[in-house]
Amino acid sequence: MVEGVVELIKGNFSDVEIVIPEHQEKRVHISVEKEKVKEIAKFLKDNGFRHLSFITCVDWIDEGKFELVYGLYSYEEKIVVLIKTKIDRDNPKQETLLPLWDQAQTYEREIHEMFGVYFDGNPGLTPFILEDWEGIPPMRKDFDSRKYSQITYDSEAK
Amino acid sequence: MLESFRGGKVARWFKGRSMWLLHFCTGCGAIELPPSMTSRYDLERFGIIPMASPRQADVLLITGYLSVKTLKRVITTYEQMLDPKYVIGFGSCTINGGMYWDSYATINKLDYYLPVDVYISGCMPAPDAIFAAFLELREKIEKGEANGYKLYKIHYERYKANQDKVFKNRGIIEGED
Amino acid sequence: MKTYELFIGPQHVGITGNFSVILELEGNVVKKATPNPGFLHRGFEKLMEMRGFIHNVPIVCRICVPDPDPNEANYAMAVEKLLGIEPPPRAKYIRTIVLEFSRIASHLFTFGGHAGSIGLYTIPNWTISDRDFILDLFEMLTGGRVYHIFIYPGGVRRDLPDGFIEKAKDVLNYLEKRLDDYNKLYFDSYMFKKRARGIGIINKEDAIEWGVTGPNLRASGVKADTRKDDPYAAYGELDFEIPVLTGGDAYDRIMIRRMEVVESIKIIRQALDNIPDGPIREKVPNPMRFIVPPGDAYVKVESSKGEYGYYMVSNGKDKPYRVYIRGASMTHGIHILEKLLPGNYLADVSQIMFSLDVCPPEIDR
Amino acid sequence: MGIKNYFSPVSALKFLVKKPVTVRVPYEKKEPSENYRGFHINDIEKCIGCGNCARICPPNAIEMVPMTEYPKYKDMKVEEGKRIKKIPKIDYGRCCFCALCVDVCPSFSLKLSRERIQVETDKEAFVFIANNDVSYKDNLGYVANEKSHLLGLKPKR
Repeated sequence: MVEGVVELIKGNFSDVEIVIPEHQEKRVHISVEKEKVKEIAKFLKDNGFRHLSFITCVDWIDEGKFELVYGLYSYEEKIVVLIKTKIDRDNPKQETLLPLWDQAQTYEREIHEMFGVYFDGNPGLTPFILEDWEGIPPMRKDFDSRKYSQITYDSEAK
Repeated sequence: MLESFRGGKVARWFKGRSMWLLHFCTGCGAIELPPSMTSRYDLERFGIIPMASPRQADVLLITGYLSVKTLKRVITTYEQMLDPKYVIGFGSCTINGGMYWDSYATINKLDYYLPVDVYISGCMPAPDAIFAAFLELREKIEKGEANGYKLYKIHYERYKANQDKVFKNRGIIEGED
Repeated sequence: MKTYELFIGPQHVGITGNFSVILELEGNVVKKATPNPGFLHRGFEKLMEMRGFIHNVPIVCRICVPDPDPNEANYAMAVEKLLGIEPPPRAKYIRTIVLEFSRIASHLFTFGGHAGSIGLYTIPNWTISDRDFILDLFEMLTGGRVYHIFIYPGGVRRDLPDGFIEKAKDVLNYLEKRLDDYNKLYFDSYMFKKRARGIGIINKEDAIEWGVTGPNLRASGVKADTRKDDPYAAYGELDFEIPVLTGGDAYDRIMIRRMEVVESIKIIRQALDNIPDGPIREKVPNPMRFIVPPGDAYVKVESSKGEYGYYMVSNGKDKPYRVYIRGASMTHGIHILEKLLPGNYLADVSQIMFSLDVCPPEIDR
Repeated sequence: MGIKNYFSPVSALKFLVKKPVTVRVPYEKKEPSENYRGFHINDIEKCIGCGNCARICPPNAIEMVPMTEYPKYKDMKVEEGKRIKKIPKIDYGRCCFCALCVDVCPSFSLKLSRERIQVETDKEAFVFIANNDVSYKDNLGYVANEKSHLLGLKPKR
């Protein structure tokens, strides 16, 4: 159960901030330092959390930080653990999870294209969804999609 | 010979009754095509059959929104189709952008890039609206008014300019960096 | 033998939706496959950040077209988790009915697609016109054929119209009888077994390792279903089994979907019989200024394609700060195809894709 | 594989004698459902011009225009200093037929009809002021009721 997972993590990792969100069962949110992500992900993978559900990125533009969120799921415990870490927004670099999970490639490629985060150790950060996009990564908060569409596609707000 | 018989009326009559559809689902409206083509609504009663290759198709359906990546393929597909060819704009996204009017990835007004013969309203037009569109196109063909493909040749520079505006420096807002 | 490149491009009869795979072929054996998505990209996550919470309700169901209701349920549940409210019991039952009907409709669509890709053209005509009876039910309940815009944060938007329960039961009986007709022409047909058996095998270990979810995972022998492991809507109160097969090939992936249609019919009948009375919507903030307390939540739903999850972050304002949509086809359409297609014949490429039920709008969003 | 399932497709011949599923659409009309979400109908007298529908509209399809733009009230005399009431003008090049506008209309004047076919060649014909002088004004489809109204108001009989 959720308590078991919390004990498991607390026992092996010291400076990890664990949050059990209210109104949500079977969810554990943990925040770690940027360097510890791969280590804790490997530890969780060996303890049953073998399904990498997703990797995503949240752009906290006011704090000048990107927050990477890794979703792991265990088929035995039936619990989702979200590993969260904050990386610097101007020079976003993070170690890849490719050696642990192959399909991390898809998620990291998308985050690289949409946010501009560079995953060192991941060879395949090629364009994924957008084609010959020259502007700033579109999912960043400072890219104004409405203004771009008004200029390029001549759309008008009513 | 048939073209000139009775001023081409007879040829146009046959053209209206054998509109072959290109099997290209460009947007989300394409999910209403299988129900219209299979046995529940059966477009084939009007001689409308989905064709795999643009060489044998007459009608290009732009079924809903059109992302820029698809627009590039749609233009090459449209230019591969043989005259006379027609374009039907499906749903609100082809008229004025629909729900994605402020998205950086989808175009707003289809007729900036392709000559459109018939528009259908609906956020995903139902199969009977699709039938009404094909019947309207058939009347236009019979009357000889459906000549969007001629306009494409006449105003090719304008269409090309609009298309290049979308494909060049993607993602850079003029005036900014 | 010289290898050559072949684009199974966005315009292709055997492609589910608008998706392209670049194949490197030697003769007609696939050597290397690189999927190329992005043709249906509308930037949903960017659009949702520019719209209020209630303005997003109609836009979410446009993400995955054959199976739109898991999006609505996910979005509504994510907002409810952040608000800390629970929909009333009657709304939970109505949501279950809508989700299960959407699953049957999507599975019928997949049967049509897969049978079409191996040449049995009668089956698409049958399954897609039978699916239309479900769309008529949706039209009666919600007012819309494909996009229902019906599941609203806090509950549902309308109550069951009178006469809906009887009509729904007729459609279910009709569908059950139709499954026997499909057996004769498709599920038990010699051609289907010869073409689909042993193609695109995913064994149990690889399935978990590569992140396969949903019916494709249960076809490889792993018993995992979000409706049982992390129950939502009214699934906790209904009893149904989770079918599991162990072959892991295209044949088992289609047969597992057939068993799921039978289970879904059973679920809907139970839900229709003992649906409780009562309100259909919890008290929610005013739609014009819908403020959600700050926080983040990950919710997931068992869609007909796999695990469908929403990760929503709110910063206390009236617009979602960030919504990430984890489509089930994110792994099935890109990573699994890269691993599965090499070694197969060109004719089996679209069949494998239909058996995995790859839904390209989920990848591009 | 056995002979039985080799010849099993023959059983499909029984459909030659059964009634076809096809709805012959232009000749047989397919009736939309009772609460179908079709084109808008607005009772301009009852409408109070509050703009709720324009604010809630997700694709930004509704624009509030002065009442005098509608031909029937074009030469309506306006006392000085009194504002002209604004009524919704709907652009079907944007509308997604979600009926959220109907569910937040405080005066219950905006409804959706069951009419869904509009085929045009020029785009401007898709923008029109919702009124109730259209031919399909009695063919009501999605109408807000007490349960579906999002502001929790009750329709006044």
